[in-house]
Amino acid sequence: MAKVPTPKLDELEKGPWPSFVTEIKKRADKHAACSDLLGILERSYNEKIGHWKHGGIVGVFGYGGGVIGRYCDLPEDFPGVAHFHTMRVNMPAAWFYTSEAIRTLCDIWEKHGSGLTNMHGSTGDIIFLGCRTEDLEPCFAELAEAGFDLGGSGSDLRTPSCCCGMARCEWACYDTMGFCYEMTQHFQDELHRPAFPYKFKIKAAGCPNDCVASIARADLSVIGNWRDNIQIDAAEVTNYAKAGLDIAADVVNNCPGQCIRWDGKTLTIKDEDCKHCMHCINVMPKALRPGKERGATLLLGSKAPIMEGALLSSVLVPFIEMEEPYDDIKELIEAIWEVWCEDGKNRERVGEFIQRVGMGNFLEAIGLEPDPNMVAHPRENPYVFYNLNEEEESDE
Amino acid sequence: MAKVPTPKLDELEKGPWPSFVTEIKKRADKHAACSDLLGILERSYNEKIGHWKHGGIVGVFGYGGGVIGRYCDLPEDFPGVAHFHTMRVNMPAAWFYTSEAIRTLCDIWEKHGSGLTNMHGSTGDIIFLGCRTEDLEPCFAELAEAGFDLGGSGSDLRTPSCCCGMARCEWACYDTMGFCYEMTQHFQDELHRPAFPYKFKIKAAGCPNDCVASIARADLSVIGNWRDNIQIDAAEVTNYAKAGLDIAADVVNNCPGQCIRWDGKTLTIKDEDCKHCMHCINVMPKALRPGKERGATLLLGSKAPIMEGALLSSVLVPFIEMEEPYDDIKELIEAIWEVWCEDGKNRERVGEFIQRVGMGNFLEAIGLEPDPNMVAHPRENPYVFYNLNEEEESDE
Amino acid sequence: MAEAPAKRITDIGPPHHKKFLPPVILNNYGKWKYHEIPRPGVLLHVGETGDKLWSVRAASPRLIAIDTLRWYADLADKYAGGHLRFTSRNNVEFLVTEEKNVDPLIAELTAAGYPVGGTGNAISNIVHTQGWVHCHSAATDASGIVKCVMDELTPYFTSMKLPGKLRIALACCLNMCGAVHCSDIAILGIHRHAPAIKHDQVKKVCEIPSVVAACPTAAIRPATVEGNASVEVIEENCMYCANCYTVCPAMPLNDPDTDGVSIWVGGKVSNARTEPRFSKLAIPFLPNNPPRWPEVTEVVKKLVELWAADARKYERMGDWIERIGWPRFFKLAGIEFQKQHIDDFKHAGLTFKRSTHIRFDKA
Amino acid sequence: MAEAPAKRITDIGPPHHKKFLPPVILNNYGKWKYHEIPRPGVLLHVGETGDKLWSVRAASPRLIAIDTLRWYADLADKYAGGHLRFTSRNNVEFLVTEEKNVDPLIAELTAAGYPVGGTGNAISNIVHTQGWVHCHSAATDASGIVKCVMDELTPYFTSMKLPGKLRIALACCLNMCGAVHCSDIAILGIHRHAPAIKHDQVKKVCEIPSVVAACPTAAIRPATVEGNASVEVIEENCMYCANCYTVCPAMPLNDPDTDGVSIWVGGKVSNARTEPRFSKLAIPFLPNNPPRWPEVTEVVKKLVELWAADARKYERMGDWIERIGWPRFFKLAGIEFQKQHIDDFKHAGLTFKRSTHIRFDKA
Ligand code: SRM
Ligand code: SRM
Ligand code: SRM
Ligand code: SRM
Ligand code: SF4
Ligand code: SF4
Ligand code: SF4
Ligand code: SF4
Ligand code: SF4
Ligand code: SF4
Ligand code: SF4
Ligand code: SF4
Repeated sequence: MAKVPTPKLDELEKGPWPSFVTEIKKRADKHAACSDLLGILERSYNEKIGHWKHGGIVGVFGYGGGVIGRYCDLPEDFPGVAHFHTMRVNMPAAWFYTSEAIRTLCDIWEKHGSGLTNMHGSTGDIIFLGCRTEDLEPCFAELAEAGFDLGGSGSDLRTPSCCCGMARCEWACYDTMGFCYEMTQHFQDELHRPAFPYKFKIKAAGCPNDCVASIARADLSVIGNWRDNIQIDAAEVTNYAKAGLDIAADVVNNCPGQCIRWDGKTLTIKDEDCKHCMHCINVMPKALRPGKERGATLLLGSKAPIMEGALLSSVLVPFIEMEEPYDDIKELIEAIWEVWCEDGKNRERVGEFIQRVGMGNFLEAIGLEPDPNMVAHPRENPYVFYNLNEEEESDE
Repeated sequence: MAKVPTPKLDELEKGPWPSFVTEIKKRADKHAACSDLLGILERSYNEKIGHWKHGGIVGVFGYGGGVIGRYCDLPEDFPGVAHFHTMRVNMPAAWFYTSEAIRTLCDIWEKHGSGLTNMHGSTGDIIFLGCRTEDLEPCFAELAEAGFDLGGSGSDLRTPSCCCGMARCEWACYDTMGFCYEMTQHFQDELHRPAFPYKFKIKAAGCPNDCVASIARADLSVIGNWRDNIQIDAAEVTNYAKAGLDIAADVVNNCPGQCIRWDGKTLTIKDEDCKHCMHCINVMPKALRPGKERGATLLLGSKAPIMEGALLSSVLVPFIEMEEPYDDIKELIEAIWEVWCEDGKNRERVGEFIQRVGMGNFLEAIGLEPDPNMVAHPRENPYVFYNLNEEEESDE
Repeated sequence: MAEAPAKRITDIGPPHHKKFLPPVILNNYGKWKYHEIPRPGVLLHVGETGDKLWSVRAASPRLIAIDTLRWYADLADKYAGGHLRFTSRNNVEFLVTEEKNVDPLIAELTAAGYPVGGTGNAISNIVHTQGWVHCHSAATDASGIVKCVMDELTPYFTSMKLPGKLRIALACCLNMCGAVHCSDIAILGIHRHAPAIKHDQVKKVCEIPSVVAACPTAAIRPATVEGNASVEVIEENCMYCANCYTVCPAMPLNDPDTDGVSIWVGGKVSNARTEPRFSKLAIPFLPNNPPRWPEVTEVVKKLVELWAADARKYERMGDWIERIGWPRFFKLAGIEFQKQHIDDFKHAGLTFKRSTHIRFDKA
Repeated sequence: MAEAPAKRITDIGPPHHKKFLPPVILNNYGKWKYHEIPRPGVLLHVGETGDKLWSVRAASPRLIAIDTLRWYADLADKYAGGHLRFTSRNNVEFLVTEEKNVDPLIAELTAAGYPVGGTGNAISNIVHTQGWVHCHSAATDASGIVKCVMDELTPYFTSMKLPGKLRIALACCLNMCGAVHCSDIAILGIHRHAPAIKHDQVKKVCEIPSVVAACPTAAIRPATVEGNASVEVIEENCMYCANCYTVCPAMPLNDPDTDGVSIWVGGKVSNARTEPRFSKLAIPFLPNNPPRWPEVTEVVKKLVELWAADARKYERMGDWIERIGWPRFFKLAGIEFQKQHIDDFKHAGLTFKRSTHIRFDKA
């Protein structure tokens, strides 16, 4: 229990949804951090303000990322949370575990910290919530012994994440988990030792449903796609229709490519007009499947609002085949990093960087040709740059 | 004829479209300005460059606008166009003339200038093309005698213009010509004596077809609209269907409000979903007409690209009844001018000004309430201003 | 300026339009019932009373001599009770109340080289500007290109066989006099070199702070050059808009070798079906090739015919492109997609493709 | 930082996932054929071979004690061959290969207070952040509001009766950890006062040029205050984003009276049917009213039910609003449209209504 009464927090144990307060209470008798967390949180609930101090540079030896330092501003009243750092532990791809792995993590975290976790953080890491400075290094050592490593924080590559893809989904157009793992391993140095202008996130989704929200929150969004024709199982189409699916209303009318026809008997798709939105496949998973020539669309630059306003990732490579060990993608990523590290400003995400230097210039710098699929539409303003002097020179 | 051979320009007398070269040639023997215009233009055609100098402040007494000064850079070679100013003569609303009025204008312009015109300039004025400085004032005096006045130029109210509206169109939702005339007369001082941060244009279209392109090129776009139901003549609908109009394909499927139904016999419109796009009415002018509660939508701020990029006008007042003498609109215009003149930067159009100070602040300043019809959608970025200090103060 | 004459009439505004309206209009003002287009170039408006008005629309080069204007007046007297008007796209219209006058009027106009048309689903006159005829700022001529392009497109003016209206406009520099930025096809004069600065004159003829403030991309800064208080232009930040030249004559951009035109497509103004929208860049540069600008006429004609062949009924150029998608438009038009097509001004990010809604070329 | 131990293992990355995958997945990896949702919270995936996998999804508060994690492990052993996973929205999933285990597992989860659901056309878990539990930057709590809102919405988690998926997310400050900005409904903590500057500390703990550069609206400039090298904030240019605070601890914005939450609607991430899009501001401010935030829960529930009642099948919140139009949305939701709703940041002009496509309230 908390050392102080927590009438406000107790209110949050009511209701059908599982309660984080209950979770903290489960540990309140076992770890001072947990009882003091209840105390300080109750105080926040009374005062309507947080009680955590700004940042604090702590970490494990040789790494620049993976730990978020946190101290409370009432250490006398709540010494248990005087230090309350978090460790970001790199999760296994798509968050698959065995009970054994879970227990291993629990044992380590019981020994070295509060025993509270986030499963998982918004970037995808296992969050060990509440660690004292002196426990960081031993905890890290035991994690490493057990085969776990830290994730990213600060201006580094952040922990890549992915949807369950081929492991548990019939629509995965490439091996999201294999790709995620390979990137994470290949860029270990970039992940642990911040050397970028700002953070860089990679998220991998197996198809345009984008179940890891990669297009909204990854500097590099890798979204599975196919470039041939949707596979149709005519018999299953009939079954859906018989089972009562209103194919005209539910499928045809919702197709953004306006390319599906259904005459009551046969469903045909004009695939060159298909926008690969997934809707028809989503509605009839037994009858329709992505094509066989599969790969991914690479998109670049999404991020949260600060400072130039939020961005969605935009198309960089309309289609790429996804073959281990993904050397072409690694090279592309490295080319992007090189240009961005060279010319990016401090705390400038790659999406903002591109807007500042211009997509055309950026493409030139990373060695990609402009493609009309990169734009929703060509420019509307007539402010077009030329480099006639240079062009003439290079003509010589 | 031109004093020099014009082989290049002569090429432009070929072909089915009427030729401006032919027009100039019609006068080449009659006025030195015209033969020298041919000469200097031929030179431009050879050299691929214009031969006019930058600006020049000339005008008529007491006016700051209405004349564009123009001198050529080859006065020795082409003395006829050494001075080649234009006078912007305010056209009658919607460009209606009698043959007599046309002849009057021709006579005056023959006497005082080159005899070349633009019927009309892009803002709508009658353009007298090619006047010497010393002819400006006498020409102006004769025009005034004949009942004509100059239009705008510089940082003033520009000559308001309008579609033919009620004079020749069944869809006019208000009297565009009457409105245009009234504004022009009421704001004579603002039209002739530049006192704004930059130009201000008013264009009046009778319905959302916007036949004067007001939404693209008027600081204030006044576009006719109705707020009740489209008038349907069921018999005429049947006639269109009988005559072969494919109402489902041509009308229903193109309705952006998705609010028309056609069962093969009866056409019904769910008017609360109608977006007032005009399409159905355009296709079936005998059967459908705008409603009876007519007025206009006021939109603000369109302009050409320089400098912040082109703008389209955006909704300021979703619907207003249009009643002579339009006092409410005059007041609104004056309120806009007041705020803009107070805080606008030099050469800042009102549309750019609004973007700089914020639409919300602008509305407060001119005394209009925010309305969801003013936006395509609410803001996406979380950069929201509050003025709690002020609010608290004003609460006291 | 001349000295003020003793008794001056000023601030009278234009004549009241009612003085110029024909009786049929005065009687049916606000009471028209419907219209028809009995033949290309002729609008028949019918009033509630049954009154009829035939408006006959003829092409105009816009730049017209008073000789032609007087001839118009004569035609108006002969066929239209002395009544005529001009349209918002600079065509002339004769307001005829007697049906029998329609055909002879058309015959006379046509014979004189003024085609009749521009109504309904047609290409109307090209809205345009001054060019080398009058403006100091022009990166290309206006009337000349218009003549050449319309020579090619006259058949689409005199008929009504297109899927919808198609509006072409031309502006000779980025000031874009006219609604060029919202046209189905826009022809726009452009420079491609930074201003040549006459350093000895800047201080004399320009206000340096205004010049600096005039640059949309902040490419200009004050500088002392060869002892003169002047400005310098950071060339890689200059996109040749010529706004500096507008406020400062000592910074001209005109250049015979690098000036030319760009082609923009897919804009519209009307609210019919889809909302008004800006034109987008199709071709970044075509050379100034007077007197007939063959590259420009060819491409405009090609674009018109591409659209005419593939668009659905009522589908404006931009609606058609939206439907087929920009990648396919570029492919069909045979236009290479280049760096210049990708926006890099203020709102650039919003024009990027922010989804996987991609159409792949199927093998 | 601690001293380095003698033999350190570093840079090993996460364990390879194949070590954790159950045999049924290893055997069907990339060879799943289709799926069904036999009941809310249960996904049945069927492989080409006919193999079957039932994934049972249960709600999670995300902040979980190891006690609960160990219980999950026990459940996994008991029903799922020791295999479990977490989803991208922080639910837990048990990977069951024997159909008979499904119902008992669900019964045990439910009995323990962990509802099973979140599949298909449902409301899944709320993606959220740290709030007062851990972050210095929070303008509101995270877990607390999430608990209160989901208490109201649990019936939509455990059933599949909504028109489409509805994704809610919460972020406790404008940094927006999580994809809040593209959610059907987003709950966002906001400040409403400019930073309180501790002038005696700025110089010591912050880099003044970085602080100045950090402000999106250029509201900060260097200044000497009370003899200290510090900064000043032009208050009318400050919109309380707290980016200055992120780079400078001496500029806190937290304030018990004026902090609170804003509500955003209509964003989405998937490419299904329509393109991904940002959420838009629905309610500029609701007070922090712990422990149960009644104003927030009420409004979120109302918005969900408004949408549920009126949207067409598959229509996400934003698609629905697009169809009915924002004015009608505001009217139906009973939300007053205010100054704050109108964008006034960089791209503001593009969000204005640039057409006459207006729907009027008919009498
Ligand atoms: C823990 C976590 C929230 C959570 O509860 O899940 C988190 C917590 C913090 N984030 Fe975040 N971010 C977390 C995922 C995100 C995401 C989502 C994502 O990665 O998918 C985003 C939005 C996507 C993006 O990157 O744009 C995100 C956007 C930010 C930003 C804004 C970045 C920007 O460019 O606008 C900041 C500000 C900064 O970096 O200074 C930030 C900063 C922070 C800091 C470090 C606070 C700060 O100002 O220094 C927070 C530490 C909180 C604490 O005390 O623990 N966090 N942050 C997430 C990381 C857990 C993990 O590793 O799994
Ligand atoms: C004559 C005319 C073009 C034509 O051939 O029809 C014209 C000609 C000039 N315009 Fe224009 N504009 C003309 C209609 C327009 C329009 C269209 C309209 O009014 O509907 C526009 C676009 C709409 C708008 O206002 O944004 C237009 C946008 C400009 C601009 C850009 C303004 C801006 O805010 O971006 C400039 C630059 C300036 O004002 O310094 C400009 C400047 C000029 C100047 C005065 C050149 C200059 O830099 O000083 C041109 C004088 C040319 C000459 O030598 O005769 N003109 N100008 C049009 C006026 C005739 C008339 O009075 O009827
Ligand atoms: C005469 C004129 C108004 C004037 O006061 O001068 C006019 C007159 C009519 N317009 Fe227009 N429009 C005129 C310029 C415009 C413009 C402005 C422009 O082109 O710069 C537009 C906006 C163009 C745009 O969107 O870019 C315009 C968009 C329309 C539309 C919508 C067309 C569409 O589908 O987008 C209609 C409806 C229709 O034609 O079905 C229309 C319909 C009409 C009707 C049928 C109205 C009526 O009932 O009398 C008139 C005959 C149209 C015809 O020519 O087929 N008028 N009309 C203008 C003739 C210009 C010319 O010489 O060609
Ligand atoms: C398990 C999970 C992936 C993972 O690796 O963790 C997943 C799994 C599936 N998703 Fe998803 N999606 C998951 C997060 C997402 C997200 C991301 C998010 O919510 O942050 C999205 C994007 C949401 C958005 O647009 O804002 C997402 C958008 C979809 C869609 C598109 C829905 C739409 O109509 O917009 C589908 C298709 C469908 O459901 O018809 C889909 C379909 C599916 C299918 C049916 C795929 C399959 O064949 O197995 C899976 C079961 C869906 C279900 O729950 O009904 N999944 N799915 C995630 C479960 C999260 C949860 O606990 O609720
Ligand atoms: S993103 Fe596609 S492949 Fe990945 S889980 Fe979602 S639906 Fe399956
Ligand atoms: S994937 Fe989308 S665009 Fe393609 S056919 Fe299916 S519904 Fe249409
Ligand atoms: S804008 Fe409307 S009212 Fe005016 S002429 Fe065009 S169609 Fe007629
Ligand atoms: S005016 Fe337009 S939106 Fe209204 S019913 Fe007609 S076609 Fe539909
Ligand atoms: S577009 Fe430019 S060059 Fe042409 S008339 Fe207008 S200002 Fe002059
Ligand atoms: S031409 Fe335009 S971009 Fe170049 S310096 Fe002048 S104002 Fe700046
Ligand atoms: S959203 Fe803000 S307050 Fe919440 S965890 Fe992220 S940085 Fe901290
Ligand atoms: S809170 Fe944001 S807007 Fe205000 S001063 Fe700080 S950085 Fe600038």
